[in-house]
Amino acid sequence: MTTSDANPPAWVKSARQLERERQRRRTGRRSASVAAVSTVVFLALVIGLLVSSPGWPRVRQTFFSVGQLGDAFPDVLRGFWLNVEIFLIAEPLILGLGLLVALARSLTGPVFFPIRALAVGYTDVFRGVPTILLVYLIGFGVPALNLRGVPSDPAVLGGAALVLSYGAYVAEVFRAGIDSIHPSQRAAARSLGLSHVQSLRFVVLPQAVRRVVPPLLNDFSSLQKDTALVAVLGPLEALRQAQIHSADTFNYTPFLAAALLFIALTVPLARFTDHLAARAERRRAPGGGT
Amino acid sequence: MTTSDANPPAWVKSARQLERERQRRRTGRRSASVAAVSTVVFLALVIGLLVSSPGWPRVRQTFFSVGQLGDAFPDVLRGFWLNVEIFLIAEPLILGLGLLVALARSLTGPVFFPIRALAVGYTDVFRGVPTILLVYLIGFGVPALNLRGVPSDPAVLGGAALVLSYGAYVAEVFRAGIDSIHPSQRAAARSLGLSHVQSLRFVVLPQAVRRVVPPLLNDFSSLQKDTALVAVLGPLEALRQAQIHSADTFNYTPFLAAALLFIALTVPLARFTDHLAARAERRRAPGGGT
Amino acid sequence: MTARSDGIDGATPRSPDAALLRIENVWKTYHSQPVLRGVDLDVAAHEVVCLIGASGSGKSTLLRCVNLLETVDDGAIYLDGTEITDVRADADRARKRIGMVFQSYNLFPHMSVLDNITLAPVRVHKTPRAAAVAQARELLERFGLADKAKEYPDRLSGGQQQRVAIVRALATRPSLMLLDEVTSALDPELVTEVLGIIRELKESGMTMVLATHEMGFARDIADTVCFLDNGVLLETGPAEQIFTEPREPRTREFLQRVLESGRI
Amino acid sequence: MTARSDGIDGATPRSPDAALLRIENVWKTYHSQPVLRGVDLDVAAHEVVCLIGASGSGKSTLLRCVNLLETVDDGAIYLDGTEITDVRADADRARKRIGMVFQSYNLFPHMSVLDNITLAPVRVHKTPRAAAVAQARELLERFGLADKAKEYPDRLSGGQQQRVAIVRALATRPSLMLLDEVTSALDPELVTEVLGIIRELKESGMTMVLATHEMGFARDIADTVCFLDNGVLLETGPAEQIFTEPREPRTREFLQRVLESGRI
Amino acid sequence: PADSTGDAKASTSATGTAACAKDKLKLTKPGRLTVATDKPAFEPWFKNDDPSNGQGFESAVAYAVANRLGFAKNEVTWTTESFDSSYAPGPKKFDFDINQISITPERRKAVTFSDGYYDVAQAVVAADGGKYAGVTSVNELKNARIAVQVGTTALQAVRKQIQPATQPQVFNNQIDTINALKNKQVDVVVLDLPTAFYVTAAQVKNSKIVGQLPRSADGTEQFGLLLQRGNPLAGCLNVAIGQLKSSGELARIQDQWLTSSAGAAVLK
Ligand SMILES: Nc1ncnc2c1ncn2[C@@H]1O[C@H](COP(=O)(O)OP(=O)(O)OP(=O)(O)O)[C@@H](O)[C@H]1O
Ligand SMILES: Nc1ncnc2c1ncn2[C@@H]1O[C@H](COP(=O)(O)OP(=O)(O)OP(=O)(O)O)[C@@H](O)[C@H]1O
Ligand SMILES: [Mg+2]
Ligand SMILES: [Mg+2]
Repeated sequence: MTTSDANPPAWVKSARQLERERQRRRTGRRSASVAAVSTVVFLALVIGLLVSSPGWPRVRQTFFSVGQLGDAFPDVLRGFWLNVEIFLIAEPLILGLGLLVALARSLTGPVFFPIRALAVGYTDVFRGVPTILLVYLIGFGVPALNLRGVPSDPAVLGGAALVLSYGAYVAEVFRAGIDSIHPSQRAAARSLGLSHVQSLRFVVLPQAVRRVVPPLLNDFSSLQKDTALVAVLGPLEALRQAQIHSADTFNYTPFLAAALLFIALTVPLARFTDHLAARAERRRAPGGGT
Repeated sequence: MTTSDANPPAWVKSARQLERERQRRRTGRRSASVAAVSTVVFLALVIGLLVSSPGWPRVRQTFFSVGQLGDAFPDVLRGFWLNVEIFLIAEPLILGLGLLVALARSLTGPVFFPIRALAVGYTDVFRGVPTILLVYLIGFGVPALNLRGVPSDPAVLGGAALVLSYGAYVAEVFRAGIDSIHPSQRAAARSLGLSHVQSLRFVVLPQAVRRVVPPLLNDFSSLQKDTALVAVLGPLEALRQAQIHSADTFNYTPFLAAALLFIALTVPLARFTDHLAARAERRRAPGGGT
Repeated sequence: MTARSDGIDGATPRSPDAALLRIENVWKTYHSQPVLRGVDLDVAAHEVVCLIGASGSGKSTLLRCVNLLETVDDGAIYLDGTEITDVRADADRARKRIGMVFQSYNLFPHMSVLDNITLAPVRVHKTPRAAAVAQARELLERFGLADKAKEYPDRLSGGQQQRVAIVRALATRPSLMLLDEVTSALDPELVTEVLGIIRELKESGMTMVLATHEMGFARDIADTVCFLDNGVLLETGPAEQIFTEPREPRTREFLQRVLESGRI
Repeated sequence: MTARSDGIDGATPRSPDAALLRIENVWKTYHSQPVLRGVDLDVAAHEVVCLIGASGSGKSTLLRCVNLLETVDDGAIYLDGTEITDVRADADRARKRIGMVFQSYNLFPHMSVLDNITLAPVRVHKTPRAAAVAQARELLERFGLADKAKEYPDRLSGGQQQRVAIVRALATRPSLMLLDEVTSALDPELVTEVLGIIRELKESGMTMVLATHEMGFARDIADTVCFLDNGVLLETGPAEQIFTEPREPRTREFLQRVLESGRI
Repeated sequence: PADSTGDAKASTSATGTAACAKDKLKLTKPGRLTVATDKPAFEPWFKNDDPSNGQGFESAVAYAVANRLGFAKNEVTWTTESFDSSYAPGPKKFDFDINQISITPERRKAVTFSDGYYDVAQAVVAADGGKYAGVTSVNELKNARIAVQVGTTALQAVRKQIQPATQPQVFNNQIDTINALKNKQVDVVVLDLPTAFYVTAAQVKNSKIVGQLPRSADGTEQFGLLLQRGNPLAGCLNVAIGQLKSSGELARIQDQWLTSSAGAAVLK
């Protein structure tokens, strides 16, 4: 600004504004109470209906038994570390693979047709094939091939199947993000002399990734739960431990223990991405550029 | 344009341009062949390695037996209709629920806090809970409640569990789309006199939905495959049929039949959305607004 | 309340000779940084007001406040005697009567030019589609865009986009138009045309508030010119007076620099 | 080949007195609709060329072709004697030496103003970050934006955004600057300032091609003015000649209308 | 011939407990006995994945029990019930489920079991000529990679009696368990003895039963019929099973469909 701040009038809130704010607070409080009360009533109704139903004691006993939860928890937790481990190793690989495939798909020009076709074929097939089949195919098929030097640890093979399957999903998410960046952004980057790769890296991808964080998180939490699929290859992860306890006792509560653990992982992640989104939002306040 | 088209020079392609196009075609052809050849070689290598491995005959027999495929196919196909049915009924419900929750989450102002909290709680919990537990809880728990007027068909209950689970995922996808629309678009809509709901309906959502088509399609194809989870409640859908055949014959090929059916559903969907995306892209050619 | 609001209750309709738009002591802050500082302004029906001032002085913000896209932090805005900043007022009803054109066009990229224009008439004003289309085509014709009706905004040049934005706002037949630097992206030939159209609109009784950097344009079209300086409405007066004998030294200084830039 | 390309091979460096930028018979079509029709233009080093013409006449498209953001459909463009439209030429190397400012700013919304400006110096020209930041701050200071270095683009007013875009292009120290209606969103005070900066740039030896609707500005800054009409470069000449005694009737007509709009 | 004896015994029992008269029973479908099992149904418990053919041990037991209760073969309906859903709370769509389900005290809290109709022993299967083919004691299995199927009591038997150094691997179903053995992803498989005989004879070439696990301290493991919790039908089923046992008919069925366990030595 070049204007000098000579004699700026001081702001003393007018009586009107004070009255307005009072009124806003009042109606705000009123609507907030209405909303809160109706929400609470709604929840109470649902819960009441549930609890008062004739079968509730049996259902509570079968799905929400505190004793069973306590009994199963240590085993389920032990299994859960395997899920976390597979997740932590698979996720970076998935992100890398997904990004590569997304970039391959967004290559233009007839020259890249075969690579594009490969990428398209990959996403099509691997999103279509049930993950469980992939786990079987890799978990039982690869050891059966009798190849030397190929790992045979079921957790590793199961993890590889997950990477292949989720790579296809994540690739599509990234592609959506990349496509949603207006071409003028890339034009601006290229005009500054940035190469194709640099434009992607510094201009397109940072914006694209931010836009797709919620769907990515979707795939994260799906993956977290699908780490349970490696159980078909034998390892004792959380859901399998729950299943064993459930079969032993004919009670489904152990699954609840697994669910609580999975939720305990998803919620902080969700809050973290909300925080990121809110920060990005603050940067583009509506006042300026419009 | 107000300019008259007086005396427009006619365009005869110059010798330079013709030479340039020849050269472009030539290098284009060359690079295209290089790319094609390397892709083919890569694929051939992978396949060759596979086929020449000592265990290949056994793997082929176990996973890719033509005879088994033929035997299992009719049953798997019969089961597949159930998957398609559940999918077709669940998907619209999921889209509706997801949209509602996404809109609830994007409400601003302290008044809406309880609704927002409810929506946040829903997405957090239902993305965290393993879908299989939800299927158990609803498929076994709801009939056990002995409530009158509540359906007890396992396909319906399983479908309801899928709706609740995927509703949370789709809500997050929609939210990403809504958040990615610049606030100035909403400002423009409001300034024309459109109400909040109208702005959403005519301006924000159409753009948001287009942006999230690929991640939505991800959730579609996940859902397609997770319709298999209702099998734990008893109905004989495709994967279950495959499993039965597989157990009969100690051969995994029947799963391949299921996979082929799922792929047959996913690929046309994927091509269709690609087509939509390409059309949207053509509308925002880089030339104009930049 | 400011001294100006002498006994007038916002909810009661006022005498017809009163201002169509009355801005009273409007304050607006962003992150406790004041951007508008107690702006007072009356715009009579059929009047054309130009807001001039340096970049960042708050012109766009003032227009956004009038259109209720921002909540004012103090003060009041009346449209036709009704306080539209009232807590209980229906913002959509007020906006229906106000047309706005944005500095950055804000066209809807997923709709053709024609759909952009007919959206509000059809959805908000319930005009039959055929009538809305006919009117839109007529307006497009007048702005030299007849052949672009089926195009999508991203394919148009900057000037073409801004013209579509103007047409879109006009199509709702507002009784007050807010125009934020509408001519900045137009080529000079079209400025003449738009000027003609705005004059035409004015003659047809349209009330307008324009933010502009085009002094020649302002001098030509405005009944009243307001000079905004760092959020303060420093000087208001007839166009001729402001441009020839400004009272405030800041205004003189500003116009001096503008003169040097060759835009007056 | 046009008659002009007499024996000059694009790949051979030419004598130093030749044009820094040479545009030869450039054609560009969109969907078989010609937008540029055989444009020929020479820009000498240290020369400032203004493109004028109606909206949609192809000014932006020509600038985009020079910066290789569009592939020409015929003809050639030489920078410093090297054909940059050659099939084998490295587009990035050419662009490194050309700065461009867009009509719609195209700032990177995820980066602060400072990061927008230092991106290319640091990543493309390998300037040490500290030096790049110092230079950026200096430029921001000169453009009255010193306090906005840490802001994000969406929070700036339109004029502020455009100034940042100019600074960003300048920061790569290009030998040719392409400016697409850079002053359209600036307030008159800043136009003077930018004008000053452009004159300064010119004196420091910068070659510039500007598309503009500001005739006063064009007359003041340009060595050569080109009138584009519907994709045809209808008339080229010294600014004074074009504005006072244009040869073509279309040019005269255009300027007549501009005169009426009060922008000259 | 079995029919005549069956009828005679049934009539005596009916006089003993009048509540078990065919028309007094509260059934899922009146007048019919609804029996559930999983699909696919494996040999030697069923044959050709068709429970209604009366072939295979459990199919034959089900028909024998039905017969004792006075149901003719065509009055028995078979329905599919997966193991996971057999113990879901709420009303059941079968009268009893016969699916190699072991009776345990914990499970009794959720469902009602009939008396046991088969004494189960767990057997260890290994690759013929492999490292564990000649094992004679449980101790030698401590370092083996062991596979079991989920939901079976084999897992507890392994944990209690072998106490292996590494966690046993738990597979979804029999086919995955067997494939893991074939692929050499595990060294031995633990499963119930009848299945083990079938696996080694028909399913995995070059495999053999190494031996049976010794009976655990807390009593013999038995398969029972599974009923809705509190279903009074259990009493009548117990009467019928008691009669089958005392008449020697159950032993005859067992001899007909299951290989004698004498062929597998008990591990020390
Ligand atoms: N949402 C926002 N958050 C923070 N600051 C804002 C926001 N919107 C506007 N501002 C600041 O408010 C001031 C006034 O902005 P405004 O857009 O009203 O100026 P203007 O007079 O229209 O300028 P121009 O002529 O450049 O368009 C500027 O300094 C701007 O940076
Ligand atoms: N990608 C595109 N697809 C189709 N038409 C295009 C495209 N880009 C530009 N055009 C058309 O080409 C013509 C020239 O556009 P250009 O942007 O070069 O005009 P301009 O002279 O810069 O106009 P203005 O002064 O309004 O910026 C216009 O009619 C425009 O609609
Ligand atoms: Mg502004
Ligand atoms: Mg342009």
